[in-house]
Amino acid sequence: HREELSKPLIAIIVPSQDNPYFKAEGDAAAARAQQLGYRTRIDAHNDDAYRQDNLIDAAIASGAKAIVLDNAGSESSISAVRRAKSEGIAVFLIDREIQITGIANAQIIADNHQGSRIVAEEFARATKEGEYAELLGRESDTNAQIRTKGFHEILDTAPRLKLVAAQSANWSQAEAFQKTETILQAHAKLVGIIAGNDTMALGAAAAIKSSGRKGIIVTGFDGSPDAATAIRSGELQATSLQPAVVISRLAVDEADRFLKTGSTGKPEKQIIPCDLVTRANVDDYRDFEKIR
Amino acid sequence: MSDDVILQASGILKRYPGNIALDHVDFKLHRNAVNVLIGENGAGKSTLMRILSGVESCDEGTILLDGKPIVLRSPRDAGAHGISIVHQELSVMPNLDISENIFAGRELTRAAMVDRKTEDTQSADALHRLHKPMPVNAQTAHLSLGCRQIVELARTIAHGSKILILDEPTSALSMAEAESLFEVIDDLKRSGVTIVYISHRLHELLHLGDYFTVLRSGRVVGEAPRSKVTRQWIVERMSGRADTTDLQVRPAASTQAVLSVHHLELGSSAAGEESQAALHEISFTLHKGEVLGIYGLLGAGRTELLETLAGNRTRLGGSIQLEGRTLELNSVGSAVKAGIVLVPEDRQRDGLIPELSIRENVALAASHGPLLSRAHETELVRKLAKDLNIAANDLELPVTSLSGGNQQKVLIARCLMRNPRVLLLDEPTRGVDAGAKAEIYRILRQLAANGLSILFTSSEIEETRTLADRALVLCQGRIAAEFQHHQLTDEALFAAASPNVTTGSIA
Amino acid sequence: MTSISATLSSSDRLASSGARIALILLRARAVLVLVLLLILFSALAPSFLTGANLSILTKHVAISAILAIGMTFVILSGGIDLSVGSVAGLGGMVAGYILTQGITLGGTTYHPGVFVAILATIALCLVVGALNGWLVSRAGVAPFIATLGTLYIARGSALLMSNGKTFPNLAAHAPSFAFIGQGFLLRIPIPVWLMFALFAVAAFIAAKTPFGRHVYAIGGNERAARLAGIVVPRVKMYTFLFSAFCAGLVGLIIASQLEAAHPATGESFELNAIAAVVLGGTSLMGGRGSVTGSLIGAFVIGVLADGLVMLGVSEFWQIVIKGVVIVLAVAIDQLQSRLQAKFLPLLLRSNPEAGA
Amino acid sequence: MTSISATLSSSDRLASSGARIALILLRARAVLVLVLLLILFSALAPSFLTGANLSILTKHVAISAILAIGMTFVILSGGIDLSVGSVAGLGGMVAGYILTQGITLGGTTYHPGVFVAILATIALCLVVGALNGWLVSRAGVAPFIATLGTLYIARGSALLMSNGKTFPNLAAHAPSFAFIGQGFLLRIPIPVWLMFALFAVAAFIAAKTPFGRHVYAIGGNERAARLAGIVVPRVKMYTFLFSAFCAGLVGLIIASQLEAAHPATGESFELNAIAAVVLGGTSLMGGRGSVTGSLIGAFVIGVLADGLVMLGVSEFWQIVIKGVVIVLAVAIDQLQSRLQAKFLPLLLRSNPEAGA
Ligand SMILES: Nc1ncnc2c1ncn2[C@@H]1O[C@H](COP(=O)(O)OP(=O)(O)OP(=O)(O)O)[C@@H](O)[C@H]1O
Ligand SMILES: Nc1ncnc2c1ncn2[C@@H]1O[C@H](COP(=O)(O)OP(=O)(O)OP(=O)(O)O)[C@@H](O)[C@H]1O
Ligand SMILES: [Mg+2]
Ligand SMILES: [Mg+2]
Repeated sequence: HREELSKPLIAIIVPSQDNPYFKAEGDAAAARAQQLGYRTRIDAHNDDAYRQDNLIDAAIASGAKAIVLDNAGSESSISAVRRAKSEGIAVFLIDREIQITGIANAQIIADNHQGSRIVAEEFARATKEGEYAELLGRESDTNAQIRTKGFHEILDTAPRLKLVAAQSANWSQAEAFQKTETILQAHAKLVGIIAGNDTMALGAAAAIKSSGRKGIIVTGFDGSPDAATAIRSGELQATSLQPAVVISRLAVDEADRFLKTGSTGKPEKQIIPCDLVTRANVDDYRDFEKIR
Repeated sequence: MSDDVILQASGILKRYPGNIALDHVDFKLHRNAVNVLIGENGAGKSTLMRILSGVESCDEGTILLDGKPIVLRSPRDAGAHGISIVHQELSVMPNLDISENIFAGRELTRAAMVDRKTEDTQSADALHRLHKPMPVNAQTAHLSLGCRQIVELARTIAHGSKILILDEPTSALSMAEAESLFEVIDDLKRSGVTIVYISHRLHELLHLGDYFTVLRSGRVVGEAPRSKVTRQWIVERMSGRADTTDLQVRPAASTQAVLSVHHLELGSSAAGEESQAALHEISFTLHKGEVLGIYGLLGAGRTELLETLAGNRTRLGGSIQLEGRTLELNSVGSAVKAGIVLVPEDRQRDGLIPELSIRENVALAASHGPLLSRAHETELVRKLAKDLNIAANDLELPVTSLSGGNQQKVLIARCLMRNPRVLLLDEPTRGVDAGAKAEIYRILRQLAANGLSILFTSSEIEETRTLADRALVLCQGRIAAEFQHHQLTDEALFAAASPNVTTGSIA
Repeated sequence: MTSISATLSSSDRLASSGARIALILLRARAVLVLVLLLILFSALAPSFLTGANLSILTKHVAISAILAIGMTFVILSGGIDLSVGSVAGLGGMVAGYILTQGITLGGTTYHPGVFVAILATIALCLVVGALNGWLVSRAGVAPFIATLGTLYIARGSALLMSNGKTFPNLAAHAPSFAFIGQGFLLRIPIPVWLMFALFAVAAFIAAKTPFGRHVYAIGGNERAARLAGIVVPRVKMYTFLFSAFCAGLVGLIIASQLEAAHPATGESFELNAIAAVVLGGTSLMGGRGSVTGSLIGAFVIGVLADGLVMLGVSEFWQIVIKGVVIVLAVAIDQLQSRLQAKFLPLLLRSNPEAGA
Repeated sequence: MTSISATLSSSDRLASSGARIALILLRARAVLVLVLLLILFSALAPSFLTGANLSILTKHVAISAILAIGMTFVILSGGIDLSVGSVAGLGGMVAGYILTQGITLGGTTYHPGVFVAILATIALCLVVGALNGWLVSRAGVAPFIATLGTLYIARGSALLMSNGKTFPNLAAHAPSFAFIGQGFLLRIPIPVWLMFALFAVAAFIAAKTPFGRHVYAIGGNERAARLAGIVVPRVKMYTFLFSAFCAGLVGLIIASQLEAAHPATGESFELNAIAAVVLGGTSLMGGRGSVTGSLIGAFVIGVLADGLVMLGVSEFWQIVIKGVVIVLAVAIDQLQSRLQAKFLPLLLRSNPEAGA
């Protein structure tokens, strides 16, 4: 135990631990860091910038050498990152960027913008002409905003498709289920539902299934194992896989290099593209990672 | 208007949903005098006083103070005009201490801060004037009903008002305390305070009053100075019938013991001097068909004794036997099952469920089996209501629509629903008017004649004398004396109840 | 219930029928709000008033209605239960765990059937309910705090059960599990049947059994209830057990609908349930209210939520509107009692022969 | 406050000093829990008991402590304020809006200074507080429901102000704005100063002013307080205004710390604040408790949260432990009162000369 305590600490802060994507992200980072001889700790800020602030304070106070952070908002995280830096702690941002460069040691970002565009393109390709609905995440989250922007860049230029309903389901499966049921009632000719993450997409798919309607295309975002299963069975058309595991490992590797050599050897912003997962290539992926 | 009248209320009209509480009442207050207001339960006395003290506003009518019209929108307005009141319902704040209660709403301040020291001194003064010194920093939650009443009296005295309204101030006081209150009233009268006095105890009124006003059903039905007033006069005007308080007491012949209590001990509760009275070495026997009274002063432990018998308090020692069987009595349920039921002292706090109807209040916990049968229940309740003469047009009305006396009968009816062997009543006629009182006495005697054993407590000597076959006197948690019906005299009871006097035949 | 019947009987004496109608409308409280909402949404959203939509709507309402029915007894007895959302989440997770992982006893893993899984879920929820009941009635903890504590405990336990993961694909493990959330009987969804069944049972208990009366009595005056021989702790215990039972049922329904159990399910459901109960006219001080009211209150909340989604109102406005409706409905309720108190005597007076 | 002084005076008469110490420990309630937690975390986490960490810890505690101090008066008077979290969020957004967008009046946009922005923020929060106060004291809506409604209204409004977006980079617009959340005075963070200042003011008001006593009186017996001439609606109004003021302050502090205003800030803060107040020994029924208790309660919650993070306890266990601590602390408090009630007389009896 004493030996364990003497190892340098890397604090890993992710948005939540009850979402498969963030869970995988945190676990991957912790596993790699432990491999490299670090002590780790995983905390979740639940997309609350204030809680993130407190967690970073706690990391500072417990003498962490580096922080691997999936942040709680591109603007509201800046001061916390800056504070960590001023305390001499290296900060490695994963998954989401912040709006300012030069304070984080690295920003290894899943390209949500690109990811939302590719899934929207697949959505547009797969749907027939007609009406579609959008399920947004928590509208106050940066990622919800980026993804809907990406969707609309594609879909607004597709004249065949008309947006008839856009509702937030707050990333939640149960809420997506109910809202989809209601939207299906209001719009009899719906041909597709584009969702801001996999959880909501699965809720929407369940609602479509229970309504007995056929031919409604649903897409998600994240690339979770549950979504992969649903893609295999045809309930989901596609999802945009964020390579969480790759990003986390990269971040820890760079942190390790930085702590040992004083430099990551990489530019600050590294943008990792998302992969489109469809029935055709679903078997190439497992747990947010390309395995083939 | 003569100079003798300090305050005149004219044409006061007050409506409540469903009834008219005051119907164009004219009421005069004579300066430097005790103005008695009298009437049956629900006559409108308290309503009129609430209007004069700014708690409620009237729908019509004017109020002249010293000939000038005034408007009373809040208790504060009334206070500013020198009017203060002790309400019928006790209104202390249990979480505050005595001094804080006395100055609640009218704190003395120095530099925006509460001036605790002056408040404490003045509170102590006021209590001293009431001949009931109490530690002014004791929390009122631990005070008995009577002591709380005294705190409220002290509040009005400390504020030095011109007009002092006392709405049934003695209902929770023992005789001794009432006596000292009367002295205070005399004092105040002499120092130029005008007093309104409301009570159902006729002897008090006749002793104290200077001017009498009788209300019946929201109308003034009589006005007279003391010289023209007799007991007969009051009773006739109040009820529109003749005096009926006389009661034939035929001491029960039976000597069959129903309830016997041996060496009962009860610990005193925590926190301070005014806590629950401890009971020591309580032993007595209650016979079949007997009405046994327990007389005592404030805090003597009467309530504790009855609540222990009803299973609501845990005794430290002693045994209780009902018809030869020893009872455990660790919960109200076990007492009820054994056949001992209690009509509690404080009707509002411990008795009535205001949200429920009369029927539901009576049948409250009596039904057995998984289902309620409304028809069956209505039948039972209606029969009881008839036996007890509960004056209600409709058993489905909320219980709060009844007058005090009828509410009390509802509680008695609730107890009778459980087919008791022993009926305990704590202050059975507190706040009940003379007519209803007589009726309750008659009912209790009737129940006893049918073989029910009754144990009641009272703070009124007159009540104990009238109602009891036999009386025990409790003093500081011990039985100080026992009297047979023919031995019951005011002097004997009072002497036995007072702690420093040790006369009386100990059984 | 009582107060309504009491007022009714006094209003029976109203002769003027115009005044009587005005009073009935005023007294209808949540019903009035509900009717207004229904009219509004029917006018604005053409597909709102279709059979299919009403069926879906009722299914959605069932979730908060079942919680509200369970909550009603707790509130009537003067308590509150903040833990229902977490208990629903925990319930779903227990069912998900048993269906996907089985039960491991002494090294062997059993894969029990759906029925056993449901029973075990309900049993565990009842344990939380019993904890609530014990804390409130025996340990003397205020209901708000006791159930706030179990809110956290149940939520944390749900998360710990799967380490934060979802139990997916329940239908694959146990096809018949889908029935409780997705099934139909006589073309009516099972959750709606459950809602009406619970409603019938609860309304019956409230009005026709000694237990129901004891709940009202405790809420009206706890000391008096105790002195009258009612075993207060036991009654309170049952109210919390019933509430937890309803919450467990909701957890099962949601897990069955989604065919997956997520540990964050049910967050803030308690607020909807409490709002429904209060909109239905039940007093948070206890002693006054009815199960029927809670059902209507749940409909108000459900209709509002679904209607706004149909109209495409933004989430942010939905939140604001929900707040306004809650406050307004209760404020109107208060206004109505005051108006009634004020005008009833006048109305009565205008018919002298009707007075008492 | 009262009960403590009353009990103290009776215990002074305890002769046996062992019993006296036992009683004092029992009576210390939340302090005991706090000390236990401090010892535990110091032992387990080496960096816990460092000056730097304690300073950070206190800064974190300041947030819930300020809310709890504001909430104390509301709860003492028998109410509850569920809206504080939302009001904090709204407050931050108002400040963010004014600092980044300015105020547009009649076509011209003004860019007011930090001071005006702060005043405007507080003013708007007071409007919500006034709405709470009006609903509770004038419209007769139960505090739980009134503030549940304003919880939604304030949160929705905060989201609408920016359409869900964050107001970024406040420091760039107004560098001095950073002071309120990040500044130091005598090496102590400004939020900590604010907390102690508010605490001093609130404790003074509670103990020394007529207003404080009126709050206790209303919580003890509202009817009696009204009859005694206390203007109940006005006092209640002030309690809600004070609570909203504290919430606004918290919103400003957080926005200043983050240099950004996020519309979801403050979600579920109300539960922490209420838990802190109750842990501090204030009764949810009103009338009993103290501001000091709330401060200690906030420290318990803050130390627990930070300590568990430092120990690396998983989030799920943190949730469970928080629930257990809330329930246990209050249950122990109850047990303590009962034990005291039971044993004090015995102790008193064993020293006859000490009895009354
Ligand atoms: N707040 C109220 N709402 C409705 N009716 C009321 C209210 N207060 C009093 N009443 C009714 O007004 C009438 C007069 O009541 P009031 O309390 O003035 O009588 P009282 O003469 O003081 O009786 P008691 O001797 O029992 O105190 C009664 O019929 C009572 O039921
Ligand atoms: N539940 C209780 N907790 C603490 N103290 C109590 C309780 N009930 C009564 N007491 C206290 O016990 C003492 C004795 O009161 P009790 O009511 O038994 O006397 P009593 O002889 O019935 O007189 P009375 O009924 O006239 O007040 C009082 O000081 C009262 O404050
Ligand atoms: Mg009266
Ligand atoms: Mg008594």
